[in-house]
Amino acid sequence: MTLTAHAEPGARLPFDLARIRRDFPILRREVAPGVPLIYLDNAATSQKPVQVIAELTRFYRDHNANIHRAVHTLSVESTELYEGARAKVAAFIGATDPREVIFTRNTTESINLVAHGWARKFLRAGDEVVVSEIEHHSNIVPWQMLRDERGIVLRYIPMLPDGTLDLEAARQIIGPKTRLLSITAMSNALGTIVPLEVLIPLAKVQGAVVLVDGAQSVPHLPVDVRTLGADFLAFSGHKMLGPTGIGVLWGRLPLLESMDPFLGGGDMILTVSMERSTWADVPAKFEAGTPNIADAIGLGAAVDYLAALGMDEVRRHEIEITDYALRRLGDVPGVTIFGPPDVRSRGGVVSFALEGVHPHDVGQVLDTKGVAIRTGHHCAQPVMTALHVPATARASFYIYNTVAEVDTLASAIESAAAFFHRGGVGI
Amino acid sequence: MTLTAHAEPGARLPFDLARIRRDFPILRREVAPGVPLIYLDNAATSQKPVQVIAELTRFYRDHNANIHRAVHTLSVESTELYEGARAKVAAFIGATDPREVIFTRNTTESINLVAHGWARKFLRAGDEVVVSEIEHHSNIVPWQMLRDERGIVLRYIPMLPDGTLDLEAARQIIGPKTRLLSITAMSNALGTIVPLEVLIPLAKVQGAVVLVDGAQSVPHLPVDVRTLGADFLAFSGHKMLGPTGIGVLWGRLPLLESMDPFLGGGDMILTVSMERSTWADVPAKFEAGTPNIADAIGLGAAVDYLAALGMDEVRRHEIEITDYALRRLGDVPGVTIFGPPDVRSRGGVVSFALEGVHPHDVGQVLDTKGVAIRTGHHCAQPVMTALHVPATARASFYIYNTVAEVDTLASAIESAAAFFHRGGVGI
Amino acid sequence: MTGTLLDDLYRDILLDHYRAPRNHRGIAAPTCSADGANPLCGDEVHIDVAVAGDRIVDIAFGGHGCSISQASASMMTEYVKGRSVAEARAGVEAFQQMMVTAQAAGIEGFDDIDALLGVAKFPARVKCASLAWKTLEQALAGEGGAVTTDERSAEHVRGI
Amino acid sequence: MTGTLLDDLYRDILLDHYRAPRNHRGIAAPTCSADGANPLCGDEVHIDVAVAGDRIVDIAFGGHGCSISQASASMMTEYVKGRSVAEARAGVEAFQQMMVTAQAAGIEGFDDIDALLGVAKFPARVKCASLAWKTLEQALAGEGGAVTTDERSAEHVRGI
Ligand SMILES: Cc1ncc(COP(=O)(O)O)c(C=O)c1O
Ligand SMILES: Cc1ncc(COP(=O)(O)O)c(C=O)c1O
Repeated sequence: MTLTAHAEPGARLPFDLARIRRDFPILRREVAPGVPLIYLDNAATSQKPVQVIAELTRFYRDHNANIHRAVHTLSVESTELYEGARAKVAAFIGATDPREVIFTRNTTESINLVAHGWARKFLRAGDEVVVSEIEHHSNIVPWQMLRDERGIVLRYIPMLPDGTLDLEAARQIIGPKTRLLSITAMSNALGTIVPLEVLIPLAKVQGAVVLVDGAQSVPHLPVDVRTLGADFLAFSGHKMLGPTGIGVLWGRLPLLESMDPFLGGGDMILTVSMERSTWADVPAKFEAGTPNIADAIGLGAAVDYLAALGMDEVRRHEIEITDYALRRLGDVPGVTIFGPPDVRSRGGVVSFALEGVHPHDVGQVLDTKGVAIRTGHHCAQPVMTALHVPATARASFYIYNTVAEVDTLASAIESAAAFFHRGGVGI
Repeated sequence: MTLTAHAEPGARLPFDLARIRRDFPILRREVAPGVPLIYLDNAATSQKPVQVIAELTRFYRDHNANIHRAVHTLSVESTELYEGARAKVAAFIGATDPREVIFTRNTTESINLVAHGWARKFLRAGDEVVVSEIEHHSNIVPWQMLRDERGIVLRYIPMLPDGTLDLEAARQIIGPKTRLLSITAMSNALGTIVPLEVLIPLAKVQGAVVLVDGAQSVPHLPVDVRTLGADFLAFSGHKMLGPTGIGVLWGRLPLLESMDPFLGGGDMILTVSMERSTWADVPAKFEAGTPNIADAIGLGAAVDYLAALGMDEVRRHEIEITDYALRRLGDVPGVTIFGPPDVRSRGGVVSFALEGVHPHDVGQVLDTKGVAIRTGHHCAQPVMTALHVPATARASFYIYNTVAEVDTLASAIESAAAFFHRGGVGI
Repeated sequence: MTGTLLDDLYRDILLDHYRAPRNHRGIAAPTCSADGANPLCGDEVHIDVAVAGDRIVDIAFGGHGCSISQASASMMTEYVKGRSVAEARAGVEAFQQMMVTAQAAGIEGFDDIDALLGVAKFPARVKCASLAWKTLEQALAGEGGAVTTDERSAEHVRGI
Repeated sequence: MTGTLLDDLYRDILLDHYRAPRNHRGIAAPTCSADGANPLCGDEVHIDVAVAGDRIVDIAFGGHGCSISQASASMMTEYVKGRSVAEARAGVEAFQQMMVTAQAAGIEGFDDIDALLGVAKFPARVKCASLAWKTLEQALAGEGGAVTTDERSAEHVRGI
């Protein structure tokens, strides 16, 4: 279809860091005169390549219309682009049927959709939902709300001091009462990669349904639902080069079909009379109202970009840079790094503390050097509680980051230490 | 704040149709060689001016970061832009406190948010929710779902044959059991402007809460929540020059504060422990997960654009063009126009039938002339049932439409009649 | 889209079926029947089939809709009448292929059908043309439930 | 943001209060107290106040947080100690004004406070500086509940 011909599908480009950086206009920005931006807050959200920005512009300038239900040219084009984006996203995660891809706002809405449409329908008081101690709040709060409303039991796989999960404990916790294992593939706070290949079979043996929070894995690791073994996969476009406001819930078709709709309104119905309504088929059943058409199409362009790089190359680059960062930051006096020591057990996330300096103050000093990191609890308060820290400083990497940027990060941390330890002079 | 200085707030521009049209790049498009686009599907979604498209690009090229929780420059800027957009939207509808503006995906989500957060908490079996027969499905289905789940009673104010509501019946239906009046300000299917100044007091006298579906009114009419008398107002950004994927629920602060949260996750919490969580204040309580930051900012730019034109000027232009269209289409043999005959009782929507030609076929022929209209039930099946038609053809106008375009519309309808009545030759 | 394209969609044979639909009536005692609807544009079709042995001895349709859905229903009835159930099923299959590939189905012995070839170029209208055929399939399956041609259904999301 | 700007934020007096906080302890029998938290960065503060008549005879704070929140708490205690409740309330008001206008509060007889003036230029840090003052307000209101400085609270969304 000519409308999506734009990026050559399947064409594989060499991983050329200089070329990649040129695709991201924001990387040419200075945060103050002479201070170039070094963006290391990728676990919060990624930057967007021109290809994605241009796709949004192109849509609004040339094709914009509401989708479905119309015969006019713009509407036909918009529908093709929107459904084409669904097909691209499906292909990206190995889903054979695009109907298994539901567009949501973000990971948070995707998880809530499962909590409302599936769990509220099928779980009873006493049924157990298993999560872990390293989950993002988005994979804790919906289950607490369900617990308070329906009396399900919420159980946590505990974290070990090195930021990995206690697999022995997991074997005890996942049992015959487990109806749902809802687990992150990678911790955004510590970078821990969770051994899903161990945990998912434990749940499957018990006949439980498995939801994987892929907010950090889909952007950074090769993910294929055909081998993952999960029933649902939730992720966010904005963390994988896509626009804000678009997320995905992938689910196995029979499960999606068995679920209740969530939001009611236009587009999710088959018929409406004053007395009763009937539901449209999946995926429309879960996409009530005018969807985020432009950003879905933008996500399609993001997925094209990542697919052209190859997710194994993305991972290779991140291992390289994270490995360097672990060594480089480990050498800075006063720095403690949290999370698994082995770079292969973590994604491109380095969470750390600087002795005697509050993370917030570290972040502030780094900002004056152009280095953007995140400080705080990273929406993972239970992790902070377990580490006995109020907050951490976190640098997180993506395809465009360089080892030179890690050097600047390291020396900026040294400056922060100097500033606060010696009295605020000479920075 | 320099970041939003962009459009001069408060500056009022003369309503210059030629200048306005230049702001909309899509209007220069041809749907086929030599066939320029005539976009008359504005009730479904509006086109976007360069100012809005550029604001999205600017955000992604210069400022993009996740909001809240970070000290780095981009995050501070993004937060200011996002909260600045909230303040703009609040000012646009006359809300004195920006916290009363909740960003959602669209009108549909806004209404569902009230159904989940307010109605599920405060309504009991037997309580009555009053809507009308001319509602969009988005203001019917959520209440049917609530009825089936909770046993509330759903009542409809009937439509009269001219597309207006039966106010006598409304006086009977709105009574002491009415807990919520959820009513559209303007029908998207017929253009009917609902006399809210009559209906809202009827509900208020009974102590009922009032939700206004402003999906069609906020883009096209001056709306001020200080005089509207409603408690909630729902609308969509994409119908008012803004991007897809962003909508608004305005609510009175005490009501919003009394409500349960809807989606659980990051950003809507105050504290999370493994045992329990506490909620953030309004509006964060209702904005779980990473919001649609860019599109909220884009909506801010759309609101700047409309405010600079002046909503009374927008309305004046639409009355002019609708008046012309009613007369012009009324003269085409075989055309029946639905809805109120008086142009002051309707928005810029003209729904019609062409004798002997199915609306779908009308739309198809019009498309070959570049004229984009919508055909179908317009997500208002009860209206179609009441009119005893399976579907209608609908032309709907906005700030950039001209009387010359209405002329083309009229002659295209004549061509369609000729094509189907005389046998498909000579079009 | 030009006038030529439009003529391609609304071929004379199609308009003829629309204006003078074949088998547009009911059957007093059908052996099976089914209803179909296109929720997005309001088209509705009802199909009655009379099967004797493995042969479709009579078929009729009712309902309302756009020219494409009505003409397609008319052609469908004309095509299957007198054929075996297996042939009818093969016809449904061939028709759906034709909508996907925009290539002549080569449904043997029935040339009118080629008038629907132009529809394949109009993604928004494929569901109109398909409605009657899907409903026939359902009727023959003896399920008798309601069929819909949701444009977000499998074919569409495959990006066709 | 340049080194100069940073020096503007982290003035020497501020860092001095951070390193050697005044009144960083508890009070055995406070007449009122309150807890405050900044959920987005994890800062926590606890404030004990001893009031006799209409005068604050003693005040102390605990908790943890960034340099700004700790220094601001220290200054706040130094400022209000010995003053009347009305003066303390006026001080809270003046401080909040200062964060909004980035103009010297002119809190009479307490110059250290001007060291917090630089914070007003850092929207993300205003909530750090405000935490202790808001918590004092709450303690004096005798509500004793938890205070938060959510950055999406009223001041912030007003676009400051
Ligand atoms: C009156 C009315 N209400 C609600 C809606 C639903 O809006 P959205 O699809 O943006 O949620 C519409 C849009 O068609 C409408 O016209
Ligand atoms: C592991 C994980 N889960 C869920 C989320 C929530 O994503 P979003 O805010 O896009 O809904 C995040 C993002 O921070 C995350 O890192």
